[in-house]
Amino acid sequence: MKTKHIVLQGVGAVLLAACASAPEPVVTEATIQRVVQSSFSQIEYQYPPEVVARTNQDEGQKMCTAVRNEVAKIPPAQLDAFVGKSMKEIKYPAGGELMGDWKQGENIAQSGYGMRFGEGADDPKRPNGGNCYACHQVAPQEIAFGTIGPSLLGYGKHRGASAAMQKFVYDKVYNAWVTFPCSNMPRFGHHGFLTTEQITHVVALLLDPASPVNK
Amino acid sequence: MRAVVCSAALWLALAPPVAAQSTEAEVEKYRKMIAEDNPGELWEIKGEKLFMQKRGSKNVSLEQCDFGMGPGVLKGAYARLPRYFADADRVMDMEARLLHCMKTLQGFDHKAALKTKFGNLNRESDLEALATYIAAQSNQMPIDVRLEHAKEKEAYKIGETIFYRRMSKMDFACASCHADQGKRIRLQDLYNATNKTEIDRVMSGWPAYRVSNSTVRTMQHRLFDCGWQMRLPNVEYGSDWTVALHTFLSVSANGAKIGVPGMRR
Amino acid sequence: MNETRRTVLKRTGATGALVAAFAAGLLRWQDLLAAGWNKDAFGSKTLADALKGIGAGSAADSTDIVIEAPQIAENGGVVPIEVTSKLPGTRSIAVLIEKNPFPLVAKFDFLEGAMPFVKLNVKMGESSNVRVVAEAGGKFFTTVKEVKVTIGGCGG
Amino acid sequence: MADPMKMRATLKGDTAEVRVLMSHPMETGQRKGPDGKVVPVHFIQNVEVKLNGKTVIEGQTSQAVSRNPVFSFRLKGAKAGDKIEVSWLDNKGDKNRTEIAIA
Repeated sequence: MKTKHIVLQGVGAVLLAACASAPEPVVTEATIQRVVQSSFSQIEYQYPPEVVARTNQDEGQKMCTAVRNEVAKIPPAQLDAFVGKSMKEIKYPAGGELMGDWKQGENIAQSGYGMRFGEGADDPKRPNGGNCYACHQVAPQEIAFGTIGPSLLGYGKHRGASAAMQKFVYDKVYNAWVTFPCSNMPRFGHHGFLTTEQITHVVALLLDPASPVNK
Repeated sequence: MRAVVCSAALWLALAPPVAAQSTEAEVEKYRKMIAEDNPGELWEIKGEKLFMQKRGSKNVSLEQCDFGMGPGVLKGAYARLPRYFADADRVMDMEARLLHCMKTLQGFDHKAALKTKFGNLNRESDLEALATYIAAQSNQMPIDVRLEHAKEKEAYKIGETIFYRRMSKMDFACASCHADQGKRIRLQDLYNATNKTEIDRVMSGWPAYRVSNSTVRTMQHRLFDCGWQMRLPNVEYGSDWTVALHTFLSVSANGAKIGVPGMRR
Repeated sequence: MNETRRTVLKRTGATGALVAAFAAGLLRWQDLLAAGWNKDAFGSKTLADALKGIGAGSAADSTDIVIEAPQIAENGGVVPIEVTSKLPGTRSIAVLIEKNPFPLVAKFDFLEGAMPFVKLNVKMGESSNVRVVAEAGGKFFTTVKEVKVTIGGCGG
Repeated sequence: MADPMKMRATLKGDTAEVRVLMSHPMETGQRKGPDGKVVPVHFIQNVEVKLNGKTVIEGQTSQAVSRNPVFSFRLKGAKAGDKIEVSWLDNKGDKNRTEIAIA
């Protein structure tokens, strides 16, 4: 994180030196909205309103962008309010069973399908995927895993599969920012990207002693 | 299509696992072996032919197109792009400028010019071939984007802002994947835009032949595709959004020696 | 492109078609590139049939054939394979992907002036053994290398 | 038949390293086109390499060679100025050729 900022400041300093005479341009949300208007102008593509709205930021996205994900810079009261509200918004499956089927969880972890629009649009009738392997090592058999998130190999082995643990994992997948605000992980339940039932399958993939993750 | 590849059946076929270190070495070997033979060079040949060909409703070639160094001057022009163009009163990258010339010089209709902006297995893209040819005329030259005009400075700032802006259904910003060191998505290494060596290596090699697409892609496609994966609406070709990001990334890579077409997975 | 010729070629398969097309005066001698195309071998759906088709039903394992290929390919559509035969008097090299729907991918005959070496990119439907068969001194020799096809990028 | 080919030949001692790029769809006949119909199988079947007019390599290929094929070969006893010619013929009877002199 530190190095990143130093490098960026370096680039900025060079720029400032090169154009010391002109004032630094200020980019506001209004500027971005103007760019959005001209760049998603519906000349080339027509979008449903829901899709156009995706260029806007929700409360959490705004909060995290403002500090470039450095949570320590968020005023504690704002952070607490955000996490509390996010917790309250979490929906659970009817019946309350949080541990689903790890095999279906594996399919969800492999698939990155869903909600892509326009050229090569995804079929909304097909289930979305969580694309867990894009960022995490999960089951040991899959060697094509990403490293943006931590390895989840053996995740449930030492943690067990208690009711509290199941809820923790469920909440984390539903809204990753209740446990780690502004982390890179998408808030799958919050955005309606995964269904509550799908999330229980992911819980099982991570916690079920029969899952290859815990073998 | 991609989703089909991702079926659960695949990992079952992959057992037993290969140790992580050798995985990375073997992936590196794969990249090295494919990079030796780059079909993208054929796009350069096709692009030259198209560039010289009389086309559009005005039946003229692109030879008088001004990419910033004067009409018809291609050598070194790509290295200086994106830049401000007074005749359009906006900042344009190479692809936006190419589109502009196709419309103003050759008389192409906007939609018609963009009909094959991205090639696929069923049809080739004129724009991809033309872009490869134009960019290749700056080979061996350093990227040199100057930010002299106020709109160039603003484009850079807008690009930087978008780069860090978290949006859409995945909560992603460009920075979610491209601002940390040593990360990969699946087996794909992710470049770190805040690391000079890495941004240099990446930006000096676009346009690039993409093995998984069987065609040369330009930065316009790269930005389009990232947005698509972020579940954003499809960003328009040569739009201010893309040009701003392109400006931010190019300035970050100033000094890097251009070698195109590059070769990517 | 001559429509008649295309039709003829499609109907009868390449080797026969070339003869027919030549007889019909549609092709000149210069058009006949190599000595036809081994339809039976390339059309075989099993490894055993493909090997039989190129006359290599009983090939002996050899360490003198070197396959240079990545163990892991990020894209099954383009898998680079480089083959060198150190067997003296190598006449041909054939490349087969055991689990492809049609295993035989290519066969190269080396005449005076060519070294027994080739590099090419092949498509692999799934993880598979890459098998190479070389012909030297009237006998066939073989070796294999496993290539795993994986997923790359953020797609899926 | 306007789709280009590109060849490069470099001398290492008396061995010429030849690399040739070809534009070709190499359709497997297993893919559906935008109209929903299967795209017919269409691929290069024969590749021939000549050194100073004499055939040195005869290759046969299947639809499993990658789209836009690339081949590398090595020719021995070659010297600067020698002429290398590569030609291909596909299953529809389309063909193309290119030649260069070794630099």
